[in-house]
Amino acid sequence: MSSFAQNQLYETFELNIGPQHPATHGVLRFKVVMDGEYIVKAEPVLGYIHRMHEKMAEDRTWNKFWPNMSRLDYVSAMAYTHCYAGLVERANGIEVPERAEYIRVITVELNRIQSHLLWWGVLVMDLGGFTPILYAFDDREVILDLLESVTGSRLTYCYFRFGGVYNDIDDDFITGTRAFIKQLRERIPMYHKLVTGNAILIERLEGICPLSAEMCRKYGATGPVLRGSGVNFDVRKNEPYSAYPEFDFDIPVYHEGDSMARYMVRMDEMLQSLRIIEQALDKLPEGPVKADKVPKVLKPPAGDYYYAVEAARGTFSMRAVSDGSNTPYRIKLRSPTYSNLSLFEEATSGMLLADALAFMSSLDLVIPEMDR
Amino acid sequence: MPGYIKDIINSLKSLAIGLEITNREFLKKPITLQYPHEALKMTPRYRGHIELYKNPETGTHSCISCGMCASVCPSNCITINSRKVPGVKGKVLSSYILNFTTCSLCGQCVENCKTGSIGFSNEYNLAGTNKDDYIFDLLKRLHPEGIPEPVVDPELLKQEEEKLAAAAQKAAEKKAAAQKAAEQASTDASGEATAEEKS
Amino acid sequence: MDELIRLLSYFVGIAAFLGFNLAYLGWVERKGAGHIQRRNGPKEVGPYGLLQPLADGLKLMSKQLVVPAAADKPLFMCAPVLAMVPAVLLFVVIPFGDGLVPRQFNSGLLMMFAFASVAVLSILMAGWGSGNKYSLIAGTRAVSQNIAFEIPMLITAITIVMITGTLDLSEIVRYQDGGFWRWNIFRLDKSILMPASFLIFYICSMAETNRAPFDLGEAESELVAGYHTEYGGMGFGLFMMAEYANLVIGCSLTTILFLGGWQSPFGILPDGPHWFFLKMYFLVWCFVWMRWTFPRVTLWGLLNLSWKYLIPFSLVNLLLTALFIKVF
Amino acid sequence: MDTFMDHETIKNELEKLANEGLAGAGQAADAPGSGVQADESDAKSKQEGQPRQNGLIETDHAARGFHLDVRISPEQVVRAAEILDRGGFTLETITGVDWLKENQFELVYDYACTGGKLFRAAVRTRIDRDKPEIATISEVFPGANWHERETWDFFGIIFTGHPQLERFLLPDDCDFHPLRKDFQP
Repeated sequence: MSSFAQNQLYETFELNIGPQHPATHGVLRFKVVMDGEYIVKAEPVLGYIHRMHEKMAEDRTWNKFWPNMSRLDYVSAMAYTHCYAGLVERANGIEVPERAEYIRVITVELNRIQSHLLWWGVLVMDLGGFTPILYAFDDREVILDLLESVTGSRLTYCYFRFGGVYNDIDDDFITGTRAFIKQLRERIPMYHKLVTGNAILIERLEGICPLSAEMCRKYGATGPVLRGSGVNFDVRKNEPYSAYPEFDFDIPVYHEGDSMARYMVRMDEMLQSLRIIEQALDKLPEGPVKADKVPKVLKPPAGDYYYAVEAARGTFSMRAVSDGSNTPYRIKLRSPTYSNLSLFEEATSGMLLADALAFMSSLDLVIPEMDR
Repeated sequence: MPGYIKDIINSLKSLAIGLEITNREFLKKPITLQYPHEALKMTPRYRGHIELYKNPETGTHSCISCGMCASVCPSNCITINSRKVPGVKGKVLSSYILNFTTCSLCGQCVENCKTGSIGFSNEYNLAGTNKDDYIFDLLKRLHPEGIPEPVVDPELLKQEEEKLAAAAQKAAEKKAAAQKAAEQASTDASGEATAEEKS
Repeated sequence: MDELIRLLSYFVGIAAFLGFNLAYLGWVERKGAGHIQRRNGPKEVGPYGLLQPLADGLKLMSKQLVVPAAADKPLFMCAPVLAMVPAVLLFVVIPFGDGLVPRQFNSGLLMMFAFASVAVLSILMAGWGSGNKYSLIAGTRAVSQNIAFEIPMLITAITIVMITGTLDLSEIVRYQDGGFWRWNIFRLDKSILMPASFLIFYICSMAETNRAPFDLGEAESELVAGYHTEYGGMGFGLFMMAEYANLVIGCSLTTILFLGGWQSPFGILPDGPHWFFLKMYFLVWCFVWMRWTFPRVTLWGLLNLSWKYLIPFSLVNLLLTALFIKVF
Repeated sequence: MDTFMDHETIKNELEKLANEGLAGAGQAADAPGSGVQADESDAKSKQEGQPRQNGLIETDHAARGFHLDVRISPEQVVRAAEILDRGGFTLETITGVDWLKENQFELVYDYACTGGKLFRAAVRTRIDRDKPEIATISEVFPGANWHERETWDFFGIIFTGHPQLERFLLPDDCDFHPLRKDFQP
């Protein structure tokens, strides 16, 4: 297949996919050199929604950077705000009450499930099946309603605060979440029957673009992409943060490395997230949801701080450089899909266009997060 | 060959299962709402734009114009104008301008309000054709019929008047002294100007 | 003179039938998709959204026809019309009932296949004429797809011709009278693979009409909108209508060849066009149902399906039928 | 995976590399004898405005978020990357920091070991602000390609030998480097 595509005797042509294209989920562009239906070279072109968050951080106080964090990855914003909360709490040595950590875990995991549901629907839509996304949205809507009842927003949450969360969860939320756990556990087998078992989908995903663990390592791929290639790495387990060490959950790992493996990792992760939420609700401690002694003006000691969380798309980490003043000297946002997409060019050379786009969907891209 | 046949049968089976599921969903009732005709109730914690709360005791807001909300706002969308009214303790809010076009609904203003005089509204279906429609004066929104005059405390007014009178007297004395000094030195004019300004 | 009046009345009848179908199949599809996805579908325009097709039609007609600068203008303008012409022409030979056929041909089946092949030309013209790379890829895809699926379709049709011994569509239906066990799909005495060959023919007609899951020519997530990317207004509208017309034709042909046309399933019940429409619309509904259930296949998957599964099966079926006819 | 070096060996090799840089730069006289220092002294030297000397610091993961802080000379980054590559590390990101007062750019390479036990190492180096050039490590880690392009985009640091040092997140026609501290919008 690939030898045919790389044969220079054949004429090639250039195709611009994006920045406005139904498959790129936003404003991503690919400069593709094609040989008929085969891709010779597909170069991603980024920056169409670049907003320079890192510069924005430098001219505002630590507190004022909150809204930016939820505008990176608007699909699973909660994990990103979690990272920022953790980073600044680490830098300032703020202790977070246990109940607040539990609430954080519950909301982050709900958000992760929501993100995976959206990805699942969108993946199948990219493969031409239009119905599953609406089923996924049916379930996703429940999560958004639950999160809205706590955080007040549906997408760009600004719920976490240094030393805790904005407000406490109530009984309605707890009962609603429990009901949702039951509902989704019944729905996921239906999803598998409708989509995973489908012969056409298997043909579209199985064996498509297998990524080796070594390639993932060289490119710094993380998250479900890495776990689909057989590497058991999840920040929640390997570098436990927040209240995660207190929960019993598994990290789904598949060794095939193809699109199907990435698909299965995410599908299994939803069930694991449900387990985490269930345990967190069972063990939810009483107490305050916010530390009492959080100074109004934060002045972390000079130095470097690093914090990593497992977002829905991989390891999201932040590096803050403080010079001891009340504004960050430098904040670096390391977004997972940026690294995940960087292997696209190498991985898709010699592939069919349709397969390459299926592969791109299996990477689960969110463009604003990549472009920052 | 048996594998070939098995493949076909399995594929057809998986497709039939899919058809069966969509058929089952087809027979169920739609779950969507016809939005303009019917709408969901917003949760009490829903974050719309901010709104001044009416204090039932005083019949008006309890904002003391401390400017905390404006200073914590990441997008600088709050502008507070206040004035001093004789006989009223503290400053009186004359307008509370919210530029909702830049607001990111983070809620830090509400969190940092000491008097609890602002909160989120439940309004979600804002729509307009003009950018200026979203520059709200929250005070006017609170009192669309007209902003009531602040209640003057007569005792405080008396005290203030006395204080003012005393200050005026003091200033006059100072001025006189300064004039005297100026006459004596007849050089520095700027000192006079500042004294005048103070009075 | 009588013949002229007959033809004219049929012409009006077909136009009405076609217009009604093209408008309301769109409505059925949208409503069906809506309910499969647990939505309402069109609802606001008229009761149950029944006036929606009218509103859509008015909108499409009022839109400006934009010809891209890089387009090959004659081809670009011809393509939608050419897509529509064979679709309309083919209704001339379809027997809706006994004697209820606009023009009696003794080689109706042949005409069917001859004109159905023209449709692919219009897609290629649209693809090339648009001057858009996406459209071009879509055009070439559609051609390879149509060629790949015409072969098993033809072989299966030949099987039927061998059984019935005629190319006349009315005669083929008449051959299947007397109950559903006499329909070609259940004629296991002619070949034990008859149900499979019905499936092959049905899948092929689905692929021939470029409908999901075989909509490679307009694969949205890959090729934006495929060959009609550059079309707006009635240019797009004609392609849409041609798709639905082809849908009706494909299902009609399947009904005629395999499901006994206007014949009732039981000898006791009277025959008539209502049986034809019942069967045909059931097949149409299955198209809609499948479209909203399955993801799209790739080009390779599609060609694999044709060359690895459909063609061998239809060939085996052909040989079996020949054997059965000779032996029994 | 099992062919990778363990973390202890990596640490030793990095330490050797960092100390070698000390000798090479002629700073051996005032450098601490062993590379392993306490965390506080690092913060202290920074507060005093003194750039840290080359060397290796084991940091407290709970307080800082990474285990190893290695300061090396600019010409050693490729060798450091090779060592970490042999250790099965992955490149998380490359960060630039503009120290305007000292007229230097700092480059921080964040490495993490994703196979087995987690281990995060930050490799940092400083280059002259007037001559911002450093060798690319995209030969060792192809993933560094995009990170280096981004750093060039934001800071104007030239990565010599980089295959495609073009504007990436910013528009092709812009002529500034926004994350420099003296950048005026």
